[in-house]
Amino acid sequence: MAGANGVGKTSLLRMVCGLAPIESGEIFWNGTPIHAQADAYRQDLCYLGHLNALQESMTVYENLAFTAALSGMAPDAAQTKAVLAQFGVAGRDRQLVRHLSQGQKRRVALSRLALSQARLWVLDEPFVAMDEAGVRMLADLIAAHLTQGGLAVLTSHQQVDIGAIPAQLLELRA
Amino acid sequence: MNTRVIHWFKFSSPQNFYVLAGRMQPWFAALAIVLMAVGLWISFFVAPTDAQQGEGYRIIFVHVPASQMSMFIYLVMAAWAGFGLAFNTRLSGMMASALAPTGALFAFLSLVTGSLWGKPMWGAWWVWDARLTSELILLFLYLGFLALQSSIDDPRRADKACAVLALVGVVNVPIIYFSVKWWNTLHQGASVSLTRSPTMASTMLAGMLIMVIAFWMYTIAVTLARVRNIILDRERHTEWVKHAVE
Amino acid sequence: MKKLGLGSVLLAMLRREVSLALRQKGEVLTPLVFFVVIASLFPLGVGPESALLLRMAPGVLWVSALLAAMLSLQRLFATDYADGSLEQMALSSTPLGLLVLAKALSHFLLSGLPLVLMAPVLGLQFGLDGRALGILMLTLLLGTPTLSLIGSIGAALTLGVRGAGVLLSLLILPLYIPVLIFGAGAVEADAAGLGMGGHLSLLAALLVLSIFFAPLATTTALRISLE
Amino acid sequence: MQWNSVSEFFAMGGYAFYVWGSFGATALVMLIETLLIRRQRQEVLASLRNELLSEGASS
Repeated sequence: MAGANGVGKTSLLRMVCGLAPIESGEIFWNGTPIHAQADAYRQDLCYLGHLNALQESMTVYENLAFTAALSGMAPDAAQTKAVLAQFGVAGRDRQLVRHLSQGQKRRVALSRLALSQARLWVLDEPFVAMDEAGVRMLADLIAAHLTQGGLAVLTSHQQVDIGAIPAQLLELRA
Repeated sequence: MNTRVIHWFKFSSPQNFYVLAGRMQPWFAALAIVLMAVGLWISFFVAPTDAQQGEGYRIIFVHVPASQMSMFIYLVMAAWAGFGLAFNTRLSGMMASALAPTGALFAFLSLVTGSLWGKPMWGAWWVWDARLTSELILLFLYLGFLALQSSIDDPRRADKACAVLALVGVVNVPIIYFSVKWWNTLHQGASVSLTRSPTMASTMLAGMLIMVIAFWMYTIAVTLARVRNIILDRERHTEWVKHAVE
Repeated sequence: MKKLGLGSVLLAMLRREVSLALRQKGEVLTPLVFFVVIASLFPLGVGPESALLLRMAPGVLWVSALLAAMLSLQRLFATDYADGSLEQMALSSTPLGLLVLAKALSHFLLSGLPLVLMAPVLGLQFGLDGRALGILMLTLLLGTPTLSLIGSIGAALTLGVRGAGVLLSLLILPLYIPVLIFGAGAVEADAAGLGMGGHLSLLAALLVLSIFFAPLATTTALRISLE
Repeated sequence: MQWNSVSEFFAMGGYAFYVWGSFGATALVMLIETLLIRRQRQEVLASLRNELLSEGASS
């Protein structure tokens, strides 16, 4: 999903999540409107917005374990370590989030995707503040998610190649 | 039957309601003035002097309607708010916020007239009587509503947040009233009440009733006028408002 | 990956809240100190006459506890709102109402319970006897969870709003009145030999009511704030 | 009618201040509210006209 700043990309994503009210129209998931099956829909959903949802005075592991717990999951320490290494923040799991740089925080936030079992990913500007290797890795992760039958809705300012998987570009204009 | 349903929903759009309110408002205003004139005539020239309270009892002709309105308006406001939350209609929030200032004013008037009555009857401007105290708390609830309304910039969000507050308030009002009554009887026992005159002449009752209806008409007229302002302000970017102004 | 039951999810929420608060010790201590200071101001204001203080004690201690419990309310959702955690909670598969309940419980544990434990010390300053102190603690124990629950509605309504602190107190304090009346009333009624059973059961009824209704109102308010 | 003279009517059996105070306060509040709503309406209309004028100038 692309479009100029302020055209309503974030608002649309928030509507897809069911956070923002919809003026007119309806959003369906598995053939049912999302507001009619809110709890089931949320089980399938993983949303990462502009905000990282990380508490500064908790460690990286505590943060990840907490958000996983919210969707009823309990990742063990080894698994978290491996995912963090994959995202280029290896060995930081016992550090307080406060001591990480902006880029590292973003990576920690995105590493939730690898820990989540949701089928629908809704990502707001996931490639921002990532270096080239990070973009590559994230694109591969999304590609893998799609080949496993998952679905990803994301906004981006840049064209990112996610391989041979068919993608739809929706361009919003004012 | 079906056409009637459509008819009503037509008026729930702000644009149509603006026109409808404009047409109805003068009638309610006129009714309010006429009824108030009749009510005042009865209160001063027809209703006899009270045996116990002398001429001082005449305060009930404004006190009772004001207190009743302050309570009813809160209920009506909460009903609009609940309707707005349930069906997500824009007009409901506007109606609730148009009612709130009038409700607060009536609560205030009820306190002022209550203490003007209390000074000669109880010998004090303020007594922690169950009714007066509940009325004071009701005023606090109104002020909270108005404060929340004015501190949220996005009107749609303000309407919804205020709707939640109004509903929480309406659940609490009976609890508060009951607890204040309990507290009052525990601490001082019942005192002479402004409204519980044992020998209320029928003309007194009639006068009070007419004043109550007059206050209703006043409230409706004022609310319709205010909601028209709110509609114009909120819908300022729509075509029909631009036409209406020209 | 292990699956968690609803109970463990709520426990995780509770543990997070408590450990976060304990890492910022001021959050627990400030309301407590505030409670002590407010309660100590009253004798300075009305004079040290012991009969008067004894009569005022339940009311003064209850009002002080009420104000102290309100101090930390504003932060109940504010940091989670600012960093996006609240969005994650609202979008998680755990019902938001239960998460709110866990939040309110943590607020009680961190600001209500310390007040309950501190109250007898202050009660002694006002000359309350052992029995009255016990009843005071009991009413606070029954009443402060209700304060946290009702308070959570106000905290959710004032999220990200101008002047949230003062506004919160304006919205919430009138709703606190029944708790105050029955809480302080129980101690007075017992001192007057009237029996306090009625007060205590009404306090418990308020608690049950707010357990059912407050999370409903709070989740609605939170979703409105997140729009 | 129970009033023998105008002055007796205004004296209200000694309760003049309280009775007239109550009715006066009510009348005053109603008058002020009406005036405030009228002013609010004029302000909204004025700001709408301003907006229209500036739009007309820019387009």
